[in-house]
Amino acid sequence: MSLAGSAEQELFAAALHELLTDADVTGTARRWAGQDYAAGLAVWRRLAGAGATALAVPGEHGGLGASLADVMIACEEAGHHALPGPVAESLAAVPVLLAGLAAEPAVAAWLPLLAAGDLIATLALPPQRPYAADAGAAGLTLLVQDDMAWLATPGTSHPSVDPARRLWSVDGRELLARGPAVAAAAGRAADAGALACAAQLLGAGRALLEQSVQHARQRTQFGRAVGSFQAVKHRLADVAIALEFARPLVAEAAAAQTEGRATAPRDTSAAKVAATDAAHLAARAALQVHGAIGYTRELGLHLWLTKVQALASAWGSQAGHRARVLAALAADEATA
Amino acid sequence: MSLAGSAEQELFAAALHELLTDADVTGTARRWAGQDYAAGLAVWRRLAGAGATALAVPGEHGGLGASLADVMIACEEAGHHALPGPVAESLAAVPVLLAGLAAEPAVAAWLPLLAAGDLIATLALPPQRPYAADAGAAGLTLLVQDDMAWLATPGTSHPSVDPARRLWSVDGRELLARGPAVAAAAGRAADAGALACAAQLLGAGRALLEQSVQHARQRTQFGRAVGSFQAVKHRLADVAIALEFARPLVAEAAAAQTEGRATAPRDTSAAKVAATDAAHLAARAALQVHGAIGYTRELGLHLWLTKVQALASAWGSQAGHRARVLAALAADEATA
Amino acid sequence: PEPAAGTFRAEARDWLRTHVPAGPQPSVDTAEGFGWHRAWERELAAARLSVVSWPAAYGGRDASLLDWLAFEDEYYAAAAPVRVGQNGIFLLGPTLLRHGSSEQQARLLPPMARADEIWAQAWSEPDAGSDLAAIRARADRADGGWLLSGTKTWSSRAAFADKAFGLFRCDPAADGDPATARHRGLIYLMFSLRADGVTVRPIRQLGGGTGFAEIFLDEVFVPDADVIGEPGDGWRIAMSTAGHERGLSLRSPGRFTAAAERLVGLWRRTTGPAGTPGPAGIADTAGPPGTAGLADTAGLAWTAGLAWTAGLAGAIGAAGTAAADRVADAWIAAQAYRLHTYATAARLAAGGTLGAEASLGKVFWSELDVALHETALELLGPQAEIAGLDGPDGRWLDGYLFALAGPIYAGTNEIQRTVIAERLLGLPR
Amino acid sequence: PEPAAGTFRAEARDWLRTHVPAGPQPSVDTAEGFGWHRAWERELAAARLSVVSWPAAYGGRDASLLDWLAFEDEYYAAAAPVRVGQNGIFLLGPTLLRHGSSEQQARLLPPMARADEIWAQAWSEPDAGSDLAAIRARADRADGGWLLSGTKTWSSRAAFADKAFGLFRCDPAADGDPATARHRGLIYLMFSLRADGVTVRPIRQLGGGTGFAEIFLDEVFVPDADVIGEPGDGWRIAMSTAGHERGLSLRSPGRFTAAAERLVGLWRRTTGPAGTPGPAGIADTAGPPGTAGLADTAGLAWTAGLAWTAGLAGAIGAAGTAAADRVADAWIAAQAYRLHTYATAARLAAGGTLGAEASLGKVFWSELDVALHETALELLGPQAEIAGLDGPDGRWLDGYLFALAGPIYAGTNEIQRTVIAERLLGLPR
Repeated sequence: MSLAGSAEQELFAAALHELLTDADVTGTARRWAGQDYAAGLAVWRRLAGAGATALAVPGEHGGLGASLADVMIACEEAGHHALPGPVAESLAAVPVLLAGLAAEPAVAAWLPLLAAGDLIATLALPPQRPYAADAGAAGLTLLVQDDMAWLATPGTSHPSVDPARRLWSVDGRELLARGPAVAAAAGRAADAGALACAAQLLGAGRALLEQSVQHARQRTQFGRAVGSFQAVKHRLADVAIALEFARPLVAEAAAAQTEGRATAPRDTSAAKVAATDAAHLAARAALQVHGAIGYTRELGLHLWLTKVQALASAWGSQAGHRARVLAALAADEATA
Repeated sequence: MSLAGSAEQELFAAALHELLTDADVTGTARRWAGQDYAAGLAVWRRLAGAGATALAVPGEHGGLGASLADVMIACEEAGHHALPGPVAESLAAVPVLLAGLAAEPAVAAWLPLLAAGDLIATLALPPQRPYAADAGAAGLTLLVQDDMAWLATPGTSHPSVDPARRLWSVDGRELLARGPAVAAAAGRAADAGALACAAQLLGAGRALLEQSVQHARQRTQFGRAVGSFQAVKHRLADVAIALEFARPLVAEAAAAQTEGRATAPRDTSAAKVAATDAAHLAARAALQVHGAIGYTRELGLHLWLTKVQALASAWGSQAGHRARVLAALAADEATA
Repeated sequence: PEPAAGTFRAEARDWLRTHVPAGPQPSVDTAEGFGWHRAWERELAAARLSVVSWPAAYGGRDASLLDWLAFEDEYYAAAAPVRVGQNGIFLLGPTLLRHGSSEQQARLLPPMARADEIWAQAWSEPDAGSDLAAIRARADRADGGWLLSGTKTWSSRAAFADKAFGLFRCDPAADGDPATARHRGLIYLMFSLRADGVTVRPIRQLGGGTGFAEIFLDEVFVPDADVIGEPGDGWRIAMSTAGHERGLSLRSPGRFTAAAERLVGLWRRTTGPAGTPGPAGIADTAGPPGTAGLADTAGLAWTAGLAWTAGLAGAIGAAGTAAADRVADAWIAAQAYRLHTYATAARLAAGGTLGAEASLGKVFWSELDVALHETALELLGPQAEIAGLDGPDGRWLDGYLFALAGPIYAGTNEIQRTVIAERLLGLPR
Repeated sequence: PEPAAGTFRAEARDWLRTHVPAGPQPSVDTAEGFGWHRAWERELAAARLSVVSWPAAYGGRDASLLDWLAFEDEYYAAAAPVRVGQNGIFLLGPTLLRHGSSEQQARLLPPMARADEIWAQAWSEPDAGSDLAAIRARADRADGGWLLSGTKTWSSRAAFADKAFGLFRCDPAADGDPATARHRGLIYLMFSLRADGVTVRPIRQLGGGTGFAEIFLDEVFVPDADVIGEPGDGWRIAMSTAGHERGLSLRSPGRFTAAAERLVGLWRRTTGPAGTPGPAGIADTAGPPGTAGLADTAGLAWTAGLAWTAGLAGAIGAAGTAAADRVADAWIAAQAYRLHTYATAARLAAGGTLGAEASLGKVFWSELDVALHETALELLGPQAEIAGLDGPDGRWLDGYLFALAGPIYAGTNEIQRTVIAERLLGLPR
């Protein structure tokens, strides 16, 4: 299945939005931060009920075999609601990796569980991605290094700037597969993860813009609505522009990955750079529009602010992704 | 002589400002653009009368032997008034070069003429600086290549984006000096020229800010003074900030050059980068505040706008100067 | 989402490859250059490529939006000449197709398509600035038509164009709600720039050309046949032109993607893929040196290093290194604009409309255009300031000066940001 | 223009080298961490380094502005602990020295210098935001003193501090010109945070710490001895504190220059001088791999390349290349701020004053601080998001979160820009 067009995609996004609006994601995130995962996992199960966890799983393995564009819609809504958990990993990178290794029966067996939402998975891809996000909450932790894929055990963990997120170092326990197919699948998984991260950043940026607009309409200062000041208007307009023009880059990279185009790595990095910059702009604007209260954990705004900061460097730094775009352009130029 | 302190420097700047305000620099620039140099050279002679052309010439050769900080004050006022002519060359780079080659009697003979304003000079320093600015108006054109200094003849010329400026390719005619002293003097001359350029950019940026403020106070739009709009205020405030913090970098680089510190090249490049960025910001703001009329030659504003554009790449591009700062920092780090 | 119609794209590309003049293209702001460009428009028209999105009856090809975008892509990629007829083709043409009478369409569109008549716009006025509704030039009722009086300015192409179109105040007494009164009582008119009572004063632009002019009108007679729509309805008609998707609102990405590709090439020449310096230095020559030859041949070699001081020479990075992220960001932004435009075109083709969202695009492309050219000039070194330099690097300066107008015209970016904040985000006025 | 007094600079450097604790420094936002920092302040005080610019009589050294800047340079360069007593030392102390009675000075300054009493500020209120003059908390006249009621917020350090100082409305009826009335009728008061009627509610910040608190005051008695200056004169006194050159207005450049040096080091590790990639890859290991050891040792290796796709591996540039100009610009800006501050200090030492120019510096350092840390985090790779990471790279995230408050507090940058435009440039209100 693939959602037929933008109208269907919009309906799907709206359904996820409604689902997550009804769930108390803010409270859930607070409990997740205390490593109490039950409420969060319940939200994940509801997302699974809407199909979100099955999108990237192939049809022959119990999934929906959707395009990555559809996967990105789910990731964007997850970011829009600051959903805790290994979103980029479990919704995108792991299914893409496992689909490439499904010749191994043990591996294939996990795919339907992922699709159904009975299994939440995470992974580490050293050297670029040495930590498995939220391995403490995941039922399956993987490790791919060089051309080897391992079932892994979480080791020590580090707190992220995002309170509802921990980074785990992992130890390989059982070799699952080895060979060029592993390296190829890992490359696709890394691009899927980076793009899912970009989609979450878009969603988080949108949430920050919405909350800033809301605040600016209600709050008064010097006797006027904060949102009537030209500086506030223009700053929020710049956020809207940045988000608007990052979105088509995410869509293009999703198409490039789905179709296996040679430009997929370049397009993925371009999308990650633009989405990160847009989300950062939204975060800076949100802080400035909210003033001191935005710098606290009083409003819940910090869930989005810190998630943007975490995802900005997750799945590749800005400098690294810019370097990858340049390398691809330089290579094009050299062969042109 | 060196101006004793900032109070004396301010008086000198004010005197030059008054002198150039009285001269019709705008009309002069128009004639200079048509390669009619008489009026412009008359302004230069008045500057010489105030001592501006003698500052960088050593005392024993009929000059004032002032610090480069004093030279930069003259260059800044030249930029402030968009004075046509080879300012960075004749006021800074050539005297510094010739002072280093004054063991040659033929060379030493030019120094008092430069100081008195009887000679306006320009030079080319290939490969970085292949053109001699305004050689058509200069009485002395020099060329330094590798370790050789030549008396040169202007060849073909190219129009600059600044209508009151032409770039000349030059041909070496007579070898003046050769050896390591030439290369060393050329290095100092190049830094003096780049810094003089930075000082002109500061002055031009200041003029653009002043004209923008003036316009914003007088012009009304949508029934209000343009300058009462918050977007205009904040934009011009950013220009004021950028100019304010570029200035101490110019002063520091001048001190580093005067004292022959090892950091002089790095500090010079830092000053050129910051002054260029500040002047560019001023130019963009001026265009935006003035609207369409700023994009024309109706007001004279174009003299500053195009001079900023010309000087931005003269004496080294932004990318080149940033690279030089980084190279110096990397070298420090390596030896630290 | 590339346009499907590969055939038309391929035809356009082939035709442009064989027809775009190889040498330098003269400025459109001199009488000779204007004539040169008019001849080029006629060549385009002869190939039925001058107004591809118009109906076939008037010289077009009924091209879809996506095909029009494909044509624009190819046009910029081929470095084809600036469109001297664009005011007519992209602004007046669509207005006539939507609001003109069939008599007007039949009489005016074919000569416009053939560049037999080149049009200037006459919107702005000296004291109106960005506030278009503050128009004061008058159209007074006369026998069988109107008498125009007043001053129009920032009229691009007017110095050499044949005709002009714009808004005039036909009912100064229109009143009622003062907030909207200024928008009423306007009339949309076309007039000859050679009519009695018209004086055109060229305005020199920043770069020295005369792309703008001021138009003085002293009781210039315009017959009723040259009124578009109803008198008093001019504002509404003009706004529908300003928002026309093939005009300024949906600006084709061709200029930006072509410039981004050139920027990458320039950057590549100033830095290797892993930061290796580009070609540097000049071959030793015997005898007195000269720099004349260098100016036109060695070009970028000079930007690679600035090793004036011997001690630093070994450690100096390539200039391109210090602009690498700007190059990446410019390319990414051009790509984003291209993809966004195609997505918008697809949405419009499916029956969608374009409202205040157009403001998002206006700010984005105009800032992108400046950043692209600024980055190139920062890399270019001592040639960056030379006006009218031959060769591909010579186009950056002109392109930059052109780009600088972007944030000002067609509604300043400040106005656009306010529109975005108030109309899209719902912030209070 | 370096400070002349090399002796004091050298003494401070030597002392700091031998005394700054080597290990991780605990957060100032826990009870234990606060105590740790109080102990550090006492160590500084014992060496007479806690309040170097104060008079010797109160524990200082009568240090000149330039010497104070030198001390700050060395303090940041040594990565010494955050100053838990800074509200008192830099804000209240100078106010007391200028406006306090000699009794107040003798009673309050020595324990402040020794960190026996640590002070919090109590300026902002929940509904006042950036509009400081909108203060509503009251001081009502009582026998021999005042009764405070109301709420103060964004009170940094209040969670664990001993005392607080701030403005209260003592004459609600003060009227006259409404534009200035709000500034009249205010009183500058000091009170104990342990007094009856005081409730302190810690506020969690973005990074999780409780650097702020809300202070609820319910008829808290303050004796007349703890009023600074005259009742009703609080605004003028507070403004003179806010503008005090050793407080916020002339912010020492030490933090920024030290961070810029660290940024250059970080960049250097991710790119060679000519763009050669830094160390990359991980040594092959036999047996099942694990990533635990990597997290703390290999660090930056992961940022060097992103060669997920085999075809591109050879061509990939170092990550540092794509941030080179940001690194250069951050270093240049830190340098500019340092030089500007020293020039201003020299001017003040010569009898100059600092007015609205302080706004230029506020915007500049706060934007610089964000840009510096942002650039570092963009280079840092997967460790960038880890909170409380050990080692020098671990300080970037905390530093970034701290920097984010810069554009907001002490007058938002929007307010500062308006001040610059209206008061320095003369644009109309």
